[in-house]
Amino acid sequence: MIDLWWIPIWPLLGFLLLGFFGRRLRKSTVAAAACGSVGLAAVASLVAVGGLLSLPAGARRVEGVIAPWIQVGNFQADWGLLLDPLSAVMVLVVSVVGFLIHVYAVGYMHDDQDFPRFFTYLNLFTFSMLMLVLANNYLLLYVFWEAVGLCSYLLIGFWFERPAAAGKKAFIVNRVGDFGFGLGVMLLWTTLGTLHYEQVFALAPTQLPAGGGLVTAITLLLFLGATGKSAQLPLYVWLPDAMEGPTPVSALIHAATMVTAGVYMVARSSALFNLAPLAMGTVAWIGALTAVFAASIALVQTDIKRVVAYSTISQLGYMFLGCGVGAYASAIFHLATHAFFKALLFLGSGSVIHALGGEQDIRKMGQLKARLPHTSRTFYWAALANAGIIPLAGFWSKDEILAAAFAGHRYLLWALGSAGAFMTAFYMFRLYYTVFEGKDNLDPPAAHQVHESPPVMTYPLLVLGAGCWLVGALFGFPPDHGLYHRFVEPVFAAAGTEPHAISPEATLGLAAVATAIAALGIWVARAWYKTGDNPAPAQAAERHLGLYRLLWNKWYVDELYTAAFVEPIRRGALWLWQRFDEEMIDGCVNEAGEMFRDAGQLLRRTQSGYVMNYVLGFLAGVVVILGYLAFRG
Amino acid sequence: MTVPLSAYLILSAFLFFLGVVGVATRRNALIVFMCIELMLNAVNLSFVAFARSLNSMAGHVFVFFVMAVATAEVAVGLAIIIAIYRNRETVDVAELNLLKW
Amino acid sequence: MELAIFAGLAAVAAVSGVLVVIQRHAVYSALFLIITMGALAGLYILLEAHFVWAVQVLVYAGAIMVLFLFVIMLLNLPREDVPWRPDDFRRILIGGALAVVLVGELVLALLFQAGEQAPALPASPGFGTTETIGRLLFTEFLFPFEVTSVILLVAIVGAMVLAKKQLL
Amino acid sequence: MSELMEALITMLVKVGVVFATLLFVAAYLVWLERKVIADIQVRWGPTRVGPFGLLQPIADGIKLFFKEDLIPGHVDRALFLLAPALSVIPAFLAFAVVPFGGTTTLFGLLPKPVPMYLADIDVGVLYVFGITSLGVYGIVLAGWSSNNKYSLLGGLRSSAQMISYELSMSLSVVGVLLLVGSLRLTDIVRSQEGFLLWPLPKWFVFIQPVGFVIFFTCALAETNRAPFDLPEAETELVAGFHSEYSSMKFAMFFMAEYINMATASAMATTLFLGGPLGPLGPSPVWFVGKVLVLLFVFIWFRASLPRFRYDQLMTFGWKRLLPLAFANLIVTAVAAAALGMGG
Repeated sequence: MIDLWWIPIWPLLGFLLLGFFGRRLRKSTVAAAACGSVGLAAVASLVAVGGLLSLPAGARRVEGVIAPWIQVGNFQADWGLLLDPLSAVMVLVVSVVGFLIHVYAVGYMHDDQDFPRFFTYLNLFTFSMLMLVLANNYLLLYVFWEAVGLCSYLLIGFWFERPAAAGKKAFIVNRVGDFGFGLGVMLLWTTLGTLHYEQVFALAPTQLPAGGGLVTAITLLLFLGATGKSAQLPLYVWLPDAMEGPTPVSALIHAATMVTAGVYMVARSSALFNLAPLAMGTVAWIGALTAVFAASIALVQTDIKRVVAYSTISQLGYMFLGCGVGAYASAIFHLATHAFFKALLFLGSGSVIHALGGEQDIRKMGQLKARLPHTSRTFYWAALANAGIIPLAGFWSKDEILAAAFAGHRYLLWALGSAGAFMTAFYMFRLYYTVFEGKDNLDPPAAHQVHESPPVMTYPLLVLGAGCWLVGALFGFPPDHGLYHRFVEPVFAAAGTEPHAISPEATLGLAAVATAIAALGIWVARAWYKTGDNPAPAQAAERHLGLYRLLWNKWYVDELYTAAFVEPIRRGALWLWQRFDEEMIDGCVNEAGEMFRDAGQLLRRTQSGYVMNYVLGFLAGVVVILGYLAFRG
Repeated sequence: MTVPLSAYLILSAFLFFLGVVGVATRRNALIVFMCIELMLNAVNLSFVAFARSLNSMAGHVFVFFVMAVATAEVAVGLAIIIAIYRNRETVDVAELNLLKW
Repeated sequence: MELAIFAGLAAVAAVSGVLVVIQRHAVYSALFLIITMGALAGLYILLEAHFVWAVQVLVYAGAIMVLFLFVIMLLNLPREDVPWRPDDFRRILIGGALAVVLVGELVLALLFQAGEQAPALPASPGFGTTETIGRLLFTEFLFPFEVTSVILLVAIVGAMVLAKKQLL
Repeated sequence: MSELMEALITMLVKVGVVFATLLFVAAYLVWLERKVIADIQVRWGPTRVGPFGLLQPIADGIKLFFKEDLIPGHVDRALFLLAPALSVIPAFLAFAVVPFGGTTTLFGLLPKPVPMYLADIDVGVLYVFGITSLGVYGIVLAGWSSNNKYSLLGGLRSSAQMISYELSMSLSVVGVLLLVGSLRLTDIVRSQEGFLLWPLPKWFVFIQPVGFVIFFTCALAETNRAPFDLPEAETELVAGFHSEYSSMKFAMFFMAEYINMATASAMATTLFLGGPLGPLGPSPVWFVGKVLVLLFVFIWFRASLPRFRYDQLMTFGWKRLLPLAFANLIVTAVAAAALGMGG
């Protein structure tokens, strides 16, 4: 038996230590505690997963209850942990990538005066995320779902001296999704009477008619939560703004772990989704559209972190596409590989920003390759991985998702995904060439301070870079039969997922097409941006000015939301405030007050201040009472 | 006892009446106070008269309590009057109207 | 004989009671109040309430009224020659009327009840003695007795606080 | 002779005897005081009128009686006239319940024994305290009605002093009352019969020494005697409350003061010294003897002790004597309960 609570306990202890005593500890101690706790969690995860692997393939499932929590009537929810191959992958990603990012953050945040607070939040986040993926019931999942949301809010607004609209935006947009998620959980409970995964998935096929309205409603509500947390259409708008937070936060929370919680949740609920084809279709289409949509915005953005952020949204779209076409394992695989290369991209961006003293506009960068050798090299690897070039990580997972779509005869989805892949390759290398090659557009004062980041930052980059090379091929080859698939597939097979039959020839062909698309994108980007003085991009923008403006302004979605939701609510609230609250409620209160004041004005004449008058009143009272007593009968 | 109870009670009522009149009409706080004492005495008289009439000692005990309360009242009341006089140089209750609206 | 004594004492009490109310100077009011109390003390003897008589003399005449005189002299008030205020007359009228109604009610109630009054019982042995009252106080009326002690304590503290010069 | 008439005549005779005796005592106490103080101060005192000046009080009386009775114009006439009477009457009244002897047949002249007291009421102790506390009115009203600031101050001091010391005095007696279990003075005397420890008589002065000391101290204050004679302090208040008085009214104040001394001594004798009890001989002699000893002590104090300052007087009364009296009472109560001595 594996004691699972050894995994999340370390970040919790780290959080408590830093939260209560962080300000009194030396910086090195804080760093050691923060990284050490996550490192221990990673070790514990590895041990636990090792223990899981030692079990026979069909029985890889460890469950344990730490403590009872809620027990009302026949409803029960416990502090229960579950480790199966699905959560094992998640736990490894969270703890290992989290550890690397913690180490990197020690360097990145070194000069920040709120160093302990940052790591307090980060540890709390790691703990919450580990609990989220280890939870064995929906209620616990929901609690930590909100907890990671809270950490995200706190960390986006970490520099609260600056105007922190982004944190609020993330919080509010997530509320919409979480509201749906909460409703879904409640509906699930009223329907099945339990929130425990094992019982839910066992009961679902018998209690819920496949394709029925109930299961569709539940899954759509759950998916609404997922779109909020994982930044899908239409609730993605918070993620680009969340880049206001420190870069390690962007890497950890808004690329590698938290935003993938939605994917994890959908995959975890695959048994439910399999019963609801309509919901599956919605997931697939939302995913595919998001993938293309976000990629198209990324084509023209000039903020280095925003490009990567839109890329994240796009890649999350691929994961949902995978889920939607039933390729849960591939989606989770993409989640894992994406965690490596996207974290690397963010950390690389952070390294660049760090080197340039806070500059984020790529139009003011260029020719950094020589001055930031490690950063540029690892960034290049990550860009290749993200573009899906063989044999790097992204190729294996993304290709699987597209192949699954194709194999499921969802050709339109496949076409969208492929278009997205082209755009992905293009914007990644636009970014790479503009930043690291091209023309030197640095601002003079920043120019000669440019330096490579300290080892504490570059080593995590290198480790993640190695991951980009290795993770995909090592676990993903050969497709459908690699180590990863043999490990994870049983979970989804048990949930009733039907594998898509696809011939090896078709697989090869699709891989070739995908690689060709990616290569084409890279080639165009190289042609346009390698030298930095090619007029083609500008000409293209001139020629399609309308389209360019549309993309530049991110499809005017923020403006649309402002007009459609924010303004009406604002105006409604204003009306309620000025008309309803101030005039009606306050009016009633004031009127009541006036009434009593007027009554008091009348009554105060009786308060003459002369004792004698009071005595007379007293006497009159005595006379009346005595009269009553004497003559009542 | 040859004196009827009602005789005592009428005397008591009359003394009580005097006390009430005094409290209601006099402006000198000290006299007002004395009239209160007069009322208490009137009540005491009826207590004792009833006690004799009913042959029950409870009336005497109540007189004892009344006297204890009267003593306490006088101690505090006179202290208040002295304090007021120190402050306002008067014991005329008609001029003590600090509580006026 | 007893009736004559009662009549005399009652007359003294009533007359001096009236004088308490109508005297212009507080010292005379106090003196007549003392006389009233003395007359009442005499009535207490008639009613065989010896302990009450003694306490009446000791507490009322001996302590309370001395305290009154002490305060009157301490303040050394002049004769009450303050002019009439416009509302004095009205107040006296209302107060007097209310008092008349009150005493009327009392007397009426008394007349209603008097018919039912049984003739007085002969005093039982021990009636009015200190011993009987002491036994009652420490048995039947123990709790009120203790409460009285609290009241007195509060009064002592209150009087001392009020008498401090800084007050008011 | 009907029984009622007999009782009435007996009573009238007793009252006459006591009244005359008190007048005589008051007169000769003045003489005694002058003589004793003179002796203490090594001078002669009155010597001219009669042998040893023995007729001096009579001469004084005649002089006072025939002096012009001045009534100052600014005084409150009614109260000014009333005050001396209010002062002297309670002094006489208080003596009514004091048992000054056992019973007597007056050397066989009377057909049956007559008890030697005027009245024997069941609240005797309270009676004495009540009546003596009325004596203060005379002083207070005299002080106020004289319309003289020294007199007023004397009156004020007197009332405050009376109230202050009456508490301790009453408390000091409660110890005795606890042991006797009665307020009747004859009961108190009777309970002192016998011996505590032969030849020590069972007088309460031996059982309640602290009580006796407190009682006597308070008696000094209650009678306005030195060192507590602040109401009439000649040196500061120009004789205080009676500075406006002359002639017989002045004499009445003095009479009241000396009779009060006698009453206080008689009470102390009754409560603490066994009253008229004695080994042999007629009981009134014992009684008068004890009273005279105490009166001598009164005079002795006056000759020896300087006057208190007023704040010292108050501090002494409230902060020393009163707690001491309480302590004495508590100790007595506890001891009586423990030893089963309660009455």
